[in-house]
Amino acid sequence: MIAYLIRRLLYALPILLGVNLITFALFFMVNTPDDMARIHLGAKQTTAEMIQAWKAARGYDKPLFYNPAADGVAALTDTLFVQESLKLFTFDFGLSDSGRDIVADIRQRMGPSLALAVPTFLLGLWVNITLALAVVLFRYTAVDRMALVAAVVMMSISGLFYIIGGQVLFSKVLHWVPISGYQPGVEAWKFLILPVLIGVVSGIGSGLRWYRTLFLEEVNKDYVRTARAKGLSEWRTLGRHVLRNGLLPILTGVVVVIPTLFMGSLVMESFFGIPGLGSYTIEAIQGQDFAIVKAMVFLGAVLYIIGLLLTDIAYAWADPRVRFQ
Amino acid sequence: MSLVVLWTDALVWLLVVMLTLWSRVALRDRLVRERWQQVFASGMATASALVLLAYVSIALLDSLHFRLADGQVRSVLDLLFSHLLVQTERTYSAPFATIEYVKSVVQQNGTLQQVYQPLHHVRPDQFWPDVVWGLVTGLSVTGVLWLLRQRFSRFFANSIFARAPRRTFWFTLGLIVTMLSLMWWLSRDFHVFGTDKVGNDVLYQTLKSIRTGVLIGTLTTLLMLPLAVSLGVMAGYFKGWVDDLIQYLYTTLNSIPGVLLIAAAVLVMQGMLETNPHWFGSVEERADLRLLFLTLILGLTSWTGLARLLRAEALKLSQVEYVTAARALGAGHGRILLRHIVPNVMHLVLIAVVLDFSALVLAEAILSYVGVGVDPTMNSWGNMINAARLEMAREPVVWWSLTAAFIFMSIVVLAANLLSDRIQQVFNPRN
Amino acid sequence: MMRVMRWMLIGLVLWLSGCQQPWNSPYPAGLSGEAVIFRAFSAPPKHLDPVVSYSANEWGIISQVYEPPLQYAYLQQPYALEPLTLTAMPQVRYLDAQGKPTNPEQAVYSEYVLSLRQDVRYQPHPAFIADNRRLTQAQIEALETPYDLPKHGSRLLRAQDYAYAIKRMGVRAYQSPVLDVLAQHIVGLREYAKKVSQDFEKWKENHPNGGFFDLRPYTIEGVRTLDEHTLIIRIKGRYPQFLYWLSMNFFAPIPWEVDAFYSQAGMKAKNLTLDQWPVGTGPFMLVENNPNFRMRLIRNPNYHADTYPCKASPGIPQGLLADCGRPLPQVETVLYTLEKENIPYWNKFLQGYYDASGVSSDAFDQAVQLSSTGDIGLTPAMREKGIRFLGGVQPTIIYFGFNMLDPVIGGLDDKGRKLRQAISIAVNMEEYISIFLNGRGVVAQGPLPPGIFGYESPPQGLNPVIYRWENGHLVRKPLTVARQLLAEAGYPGGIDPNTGQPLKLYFEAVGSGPDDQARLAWLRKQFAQLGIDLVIRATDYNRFQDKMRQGQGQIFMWGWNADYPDPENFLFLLYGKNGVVASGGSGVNYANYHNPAYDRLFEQMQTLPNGPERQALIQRMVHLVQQDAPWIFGFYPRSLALVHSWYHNAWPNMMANNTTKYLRVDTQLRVRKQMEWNRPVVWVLWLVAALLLSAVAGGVWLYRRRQAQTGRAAP
Amino acid sequence: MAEILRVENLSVALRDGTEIVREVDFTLRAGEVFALVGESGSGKSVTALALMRLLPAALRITGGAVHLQETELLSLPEAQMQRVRGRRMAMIFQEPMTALNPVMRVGAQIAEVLKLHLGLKGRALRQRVIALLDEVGIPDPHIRMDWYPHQLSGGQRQRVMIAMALACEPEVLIADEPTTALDVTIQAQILQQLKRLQQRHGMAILFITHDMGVVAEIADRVAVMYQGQIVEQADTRYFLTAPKHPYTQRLISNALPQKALKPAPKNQPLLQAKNVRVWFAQRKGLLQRTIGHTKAVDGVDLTIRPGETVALVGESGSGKSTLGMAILRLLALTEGQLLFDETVDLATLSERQLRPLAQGDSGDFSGSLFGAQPPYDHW
Repeated sequence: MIAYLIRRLLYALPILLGVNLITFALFFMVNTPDDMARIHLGAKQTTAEMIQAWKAARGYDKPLFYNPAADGVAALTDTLFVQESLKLFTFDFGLSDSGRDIVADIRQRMGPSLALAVPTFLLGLWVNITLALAVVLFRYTAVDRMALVAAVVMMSISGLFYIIGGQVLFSKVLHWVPISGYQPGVEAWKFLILPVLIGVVSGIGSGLRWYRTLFLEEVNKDYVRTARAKGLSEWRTLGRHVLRNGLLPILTGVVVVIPTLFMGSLVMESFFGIPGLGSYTIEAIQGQDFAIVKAMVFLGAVLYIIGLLLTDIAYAWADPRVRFQ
Repeated sequence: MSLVVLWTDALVWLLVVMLTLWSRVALRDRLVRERWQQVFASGMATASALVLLAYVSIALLDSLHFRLADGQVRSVLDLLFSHLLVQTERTYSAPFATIEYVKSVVQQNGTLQQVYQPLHHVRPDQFWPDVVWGLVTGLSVTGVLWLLRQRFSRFFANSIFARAPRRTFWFTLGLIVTMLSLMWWLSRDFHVFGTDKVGNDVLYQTLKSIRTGVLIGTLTTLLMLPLAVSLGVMAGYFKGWVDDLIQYLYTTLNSIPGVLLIAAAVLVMQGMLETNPHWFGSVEERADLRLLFLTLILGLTSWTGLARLLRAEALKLSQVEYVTAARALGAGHGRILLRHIVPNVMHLVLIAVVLDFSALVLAEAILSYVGVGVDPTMNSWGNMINAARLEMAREPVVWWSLTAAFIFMSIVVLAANLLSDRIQQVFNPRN
Repeated sequence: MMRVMRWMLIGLVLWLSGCQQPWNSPYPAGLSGEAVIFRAFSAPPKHLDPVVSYSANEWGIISQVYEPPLQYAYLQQPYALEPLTLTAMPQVRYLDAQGKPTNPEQAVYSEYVLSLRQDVRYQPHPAFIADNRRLTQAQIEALETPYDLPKHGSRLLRAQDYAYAIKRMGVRAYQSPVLDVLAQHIVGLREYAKKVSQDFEKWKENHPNGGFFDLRPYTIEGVRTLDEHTLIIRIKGRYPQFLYWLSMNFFAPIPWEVDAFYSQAGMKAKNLTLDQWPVGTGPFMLVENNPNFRMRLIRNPNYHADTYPCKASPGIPQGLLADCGRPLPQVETVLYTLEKENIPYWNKFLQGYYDASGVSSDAFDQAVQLSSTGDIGLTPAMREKGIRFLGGVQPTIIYFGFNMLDPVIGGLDDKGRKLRQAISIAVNMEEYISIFLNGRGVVAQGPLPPGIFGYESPPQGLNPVIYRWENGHLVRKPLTVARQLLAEAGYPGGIDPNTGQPLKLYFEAVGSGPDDQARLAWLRKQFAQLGIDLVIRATDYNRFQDKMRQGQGQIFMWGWNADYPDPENFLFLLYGKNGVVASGGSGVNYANYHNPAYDRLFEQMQTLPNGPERQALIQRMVHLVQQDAPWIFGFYPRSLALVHSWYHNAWPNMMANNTTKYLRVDTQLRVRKQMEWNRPVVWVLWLVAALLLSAVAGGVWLYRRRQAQTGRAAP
Repeated sequence: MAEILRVENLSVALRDGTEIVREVDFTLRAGEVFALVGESGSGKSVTALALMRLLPAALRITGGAVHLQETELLSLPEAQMQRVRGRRMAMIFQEPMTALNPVMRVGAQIAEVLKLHLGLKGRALRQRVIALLDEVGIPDPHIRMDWYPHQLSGGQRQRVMIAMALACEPEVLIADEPTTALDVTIQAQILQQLKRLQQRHGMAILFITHDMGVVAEIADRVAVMYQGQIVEQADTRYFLTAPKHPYTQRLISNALPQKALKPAPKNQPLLQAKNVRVWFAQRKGLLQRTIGHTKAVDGVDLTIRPGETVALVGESGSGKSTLGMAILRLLALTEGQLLFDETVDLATLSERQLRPLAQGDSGDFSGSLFGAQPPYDHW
């Protein structure tokens, strides 16, 4: 088991290297370091010396992949890519292009991100599973058909509609919650309630449909009939037997997401002004702060890989038939 | 007047030709044909397919461009709705309104006054005549088709609609045709969905957005499919180092947060377009190229999901008896892949295609919000929603752009979803 | 279970009845009742270090903390400077090459003598305690803000602190954006910068972990301190605009202790830097800085004697003088909240959670209405809320530039000029202002905006190429004139004789916001009136700047915001030596306009004091560019801010940044209004709850019914 | 003997009205085994499910009555019917592989019935589960009760099912082809077990099967179902010796072996497998070192002549399939020779060289040889 995990983790290294390669290639194709310098120094009165100083301060004055000025191996290692990539692997994200420490920023922003993402995730999971079980309980009846149609209709609506509509209705018209913003600590619930609600509601359509299919598949299996033959009521059959087995395939899709919750939600955070990592990333893209973008991409990749690993572990834990070979 | 072929035009027509050929070949197989007939035995599926067909037809009409004498590039759809291009107002007006939405200062009798200015291109007295004409045209076209159905009876008997519920078929067809004709007639004398900030007709924008949506949905899939199918199936079938390599590739791509990857790629693309201005001669061509690249990027980043699915399926199939049997009987890898594996995963591909279509239409809106969507000069639902965000904050609210985009977008996504549901139901080997 | 329910119910009732503040208040309870100003910032300020900071949103904050020697008088028009930390305006001495006093005409150097007030103290800060400059790693690790340290000190402002700030500017690695500009003026700054930058690089190699790089031993030839209260700055030649520089934050004092404090190893990784935590002598101090979320200024207890002005220029409402003589600042706290999107910002303003707001063009007709005389007034809905508006023309010009180096559109010959003139007539800026700005702009007649010396309003200043004066109104020349000019330029009907096709011109567009599409469509329509096909080349800001620097663009839209209210700051945008291509990318003359006659006049005008002589020169220059039309002189934007009834003393002084200290809020009124405007609609909540409950009940009923079913098929 | 279960005119139909079971009548007496016989599709299982009211959604009961002692089951509300199932009437299903919940420990699955109907808890519950497992012949029941179904063999799983069904000492046990899916040796054990348990608990068993051998061994009385109807009911003795209905006669005569054994042909061997070994490496640790081998096929000799069918018999997991795959070169041989036509050694040919041979290969290829087990899909 331990050996298996270590092997998986080692396998992550080439993936992360590949991720870095793609990020660097893409971003330096977009912007030369000169461009970045100009953005960050502002438009007025920017001189060549200032640009040079800016690049030197961030190590952007080295060539990207191949340094013809250095000899031997150094030609490949004394490059922007190798130097910056290696730093990432030690989780030393350095300073953002505007000079703030990225790790400190991430630490500051992960709180709000998690405060939004975790309740949305858990509540969404709970709501979707409950609804799906309820629908399966009334399967092949009018309730089921109506729920299915409703789910498809809800799926067909762009998430942006939910957000815009929710803000107008609950904040502007009904005055229930603040339109946007955030407060650290306990007061945060006031700001989170609407985005969480919208996050959950916009996810119901696809969630309900997907879980319903999974549960329906389980409901027709032999062991469910056994459970019924034992005298279990329909509700308990679903709750005790179908749910556990139906959750197995759900695990694959769900566990992999858990670590990436950390990254926050790009759109939600921006719309609701929640100072999390999602809006951090968007700001970095829009402001073309490469240092942040590469850090976030790297972090995202690491979390994704952890998610895959967790999925394996969760599977082994939840399904006694699966053991690591 | 000369034909202008934009890149995406060429591709989308190529897609149509390929689909037609493929369906003719595929439907020759009785089993396949029966499967499809079974799909459309459901009224819901038939209606959905007709709706999708209507969208695709509008997109195709909008993908046939001409250069007019005055040098403007226009599509057939533009020509059909040419009146909407001319009938622009000054600023916002509500659907079917006769006056502008906001007051403006005008000089009247020597003094400046604040009034609701009348719209230029609205004739309120024409409402009922337009409705009548719309109904008459729509119903008569449907009627003529219905009368001609005997002529097409052979076509019907063999087509995939052979077992479609006739009443649903004709009702949906009639409804679509009538709605379109009503829209056309009314749009001559009214702004059916109002006008936007600079007085352009919203109905026209919405209709033009159909092409963008459909193209993103279909072309992306077209570009993604070969990659997803070949890599996914190969990984699952060959296993070993081929599998390792392909898995490495898609795990790496997958582990980059999607929006970041797309955003970066779009920015690269913009840079490329900037440094190569000779690739395009006009605004339309530029926007078109950008759309093409966007679909390319979406295709390159979205193949991983399907590939993963296909890999798992191919892995299962390669263990299945008849594949083993084929191998035991000495069939080569290529032959097994083409004859035994690929046909047996096609239902997955199909479902993925239809579902992806709706997902991509939705994704376009989000991408436009992040600022990496289609060209801002291009009509698209994403751009409309994006603009509508500001309009929703107004008091009184300017709701029609959002509503128009919402209606048109939801209908197509809904149709695609319902159809994919049905396909899944019929093609799923478990049922 | 029941008990939990009961407690929840009791809690809910308490919460509903408690009602210290509305449900949708984004602030902690009770805060609205304190002397707090609520503001928003749309993007995190990147730099709060005055040596780098150069953008409006950053200055909005640090100007409340730092005090440069001079400030703009709050209620004076036109813009005028007054001493801030000085006892009087700086004295100027003119010197010859040997440093002897001479008359202004023969001056080789000029010297500015600054005498400091002796009652100016720094805000309390740990840096002034020597122990705090020798912290252990563990101590630093435990810090979230510098104010977490228990002991805070302060000291008097010294002339050396100003000198220290100028020395910091010289260190290349600190990236001061104005170093190269000021090095042209301050004697010895360039040489000093070279030396100190080299030393710094060397020092950095030996101190990879950071540390204090002490600038005190260095000297700049042109910057001297006579004693603790007198600073002398020597500049090359005559440069009257230098006084304006002394009001900018680049000249804010930096105590060396603070530099030493923040330079301690480990501070940077905690984001504890001068760039994040400013330390100044101003009315406020920054005690909370989370640029990702919120910033908080509180009153500086050591702030020197400063009172509300008792004089206002004519034309400024005398009601603003009600607080005359009161000590400043008048509020305890300024709370800045990050608000990235326009929509929530505007809505929160309407709900009373922000004290002031701009007016986006989309909110415009909701807020503002043009009165019968064409003046701007508020809509009844706004007036009912007691909202007032403040507005004024900004010292800014937005223009459409033509690249004069372009073979088609450029050139000083007749062909290019007439083409440009034709386009200038066709592009209807009045329409642009009315559609996209809701009238919040004034059509520009030349490069100088109102409020700047040398500006002349029509009919005197009218641009004769484009406008006529009829019956006391500006009238744009008809399109026929434009078409005539176009034909004369060699493109009859807009057809390019070389291709036989419509003339194709290129517009370099930036950005892809929701509004841009409409804007670009409008622009194409304007060109189409002449039969010209305008091709939009949209790109990002980088690529755009790149193109501009290489002189590759054809037509572009850009703007210029005054650094200081002097005509030189605008006219140099068309000075030949400032050509962006000619200067290798550092100039700001993006049109690459180069007219020797204009350049000669500019050089003469530059050093003259404001007066009739200068006025005449400027008139000639403006006339020249009106004829050459290197720009479509777009418009001068009009700023428009809305403020609530409880917000007092706000006045749009476009140059002054440190105006927060003058403001006052009526907190009781604010609390009352917030309550009144934000009553939650509660019955809908009950309705939703009832619906949910009935859905659950329906489910239970259905299940019960099924549990009661028998095995026989229903008949 | 007392009547425990009386089924009167029971009919089951599809939603569209097609009748699957038509007016079935029979009674079950205390302490007897009543066999319901018929080929697949005759409606036996549907009848059983109808008694339990566990019909799939597509089917419904259209008429008749089911009396369990004095209770009429069909008119009970569902809630009360749940108290009958597992408590008074229990059921065992055909497929022991799928009839147990794969993610629940077997002990817990048994305990569930006890908790539900008898309200047992804690130690008493555990003891009862162990006793039940012990009673059905599971060794080390205190350990096995914490096992998952997949860790048990097919026979053991069926025993668990039986234990579950017996847990509340029901009056009626319905066994729906409980032994069909099992190996012959285990079949017999299970049958004996059932018989013994029935005698001990004195319950009535409704035994559903298509296997005449099983009927002979276990049933007291037999009813034959054909196309949804009971065509004959009799005591087992009379039934086997003097069937009356033509269908029954056919059924009984088919059950006996008909064909004589074929003599072996004496040709040249077509395929000779000599000392075939197929070993799979067991890998372990970070570096995936091989630490041992699973010897799936270890030194097998086999000769097949033209026109000959060689049957390879053995328990599952004995290596039959592996050998077959190895001969077809679908698996690599660890050691050994495969002589085709006495000349070509298949073991040394490349895949391309193999192909022409494969085209003409007369090798036996039986579908059931290959149990597909997709490996667990990781990334």
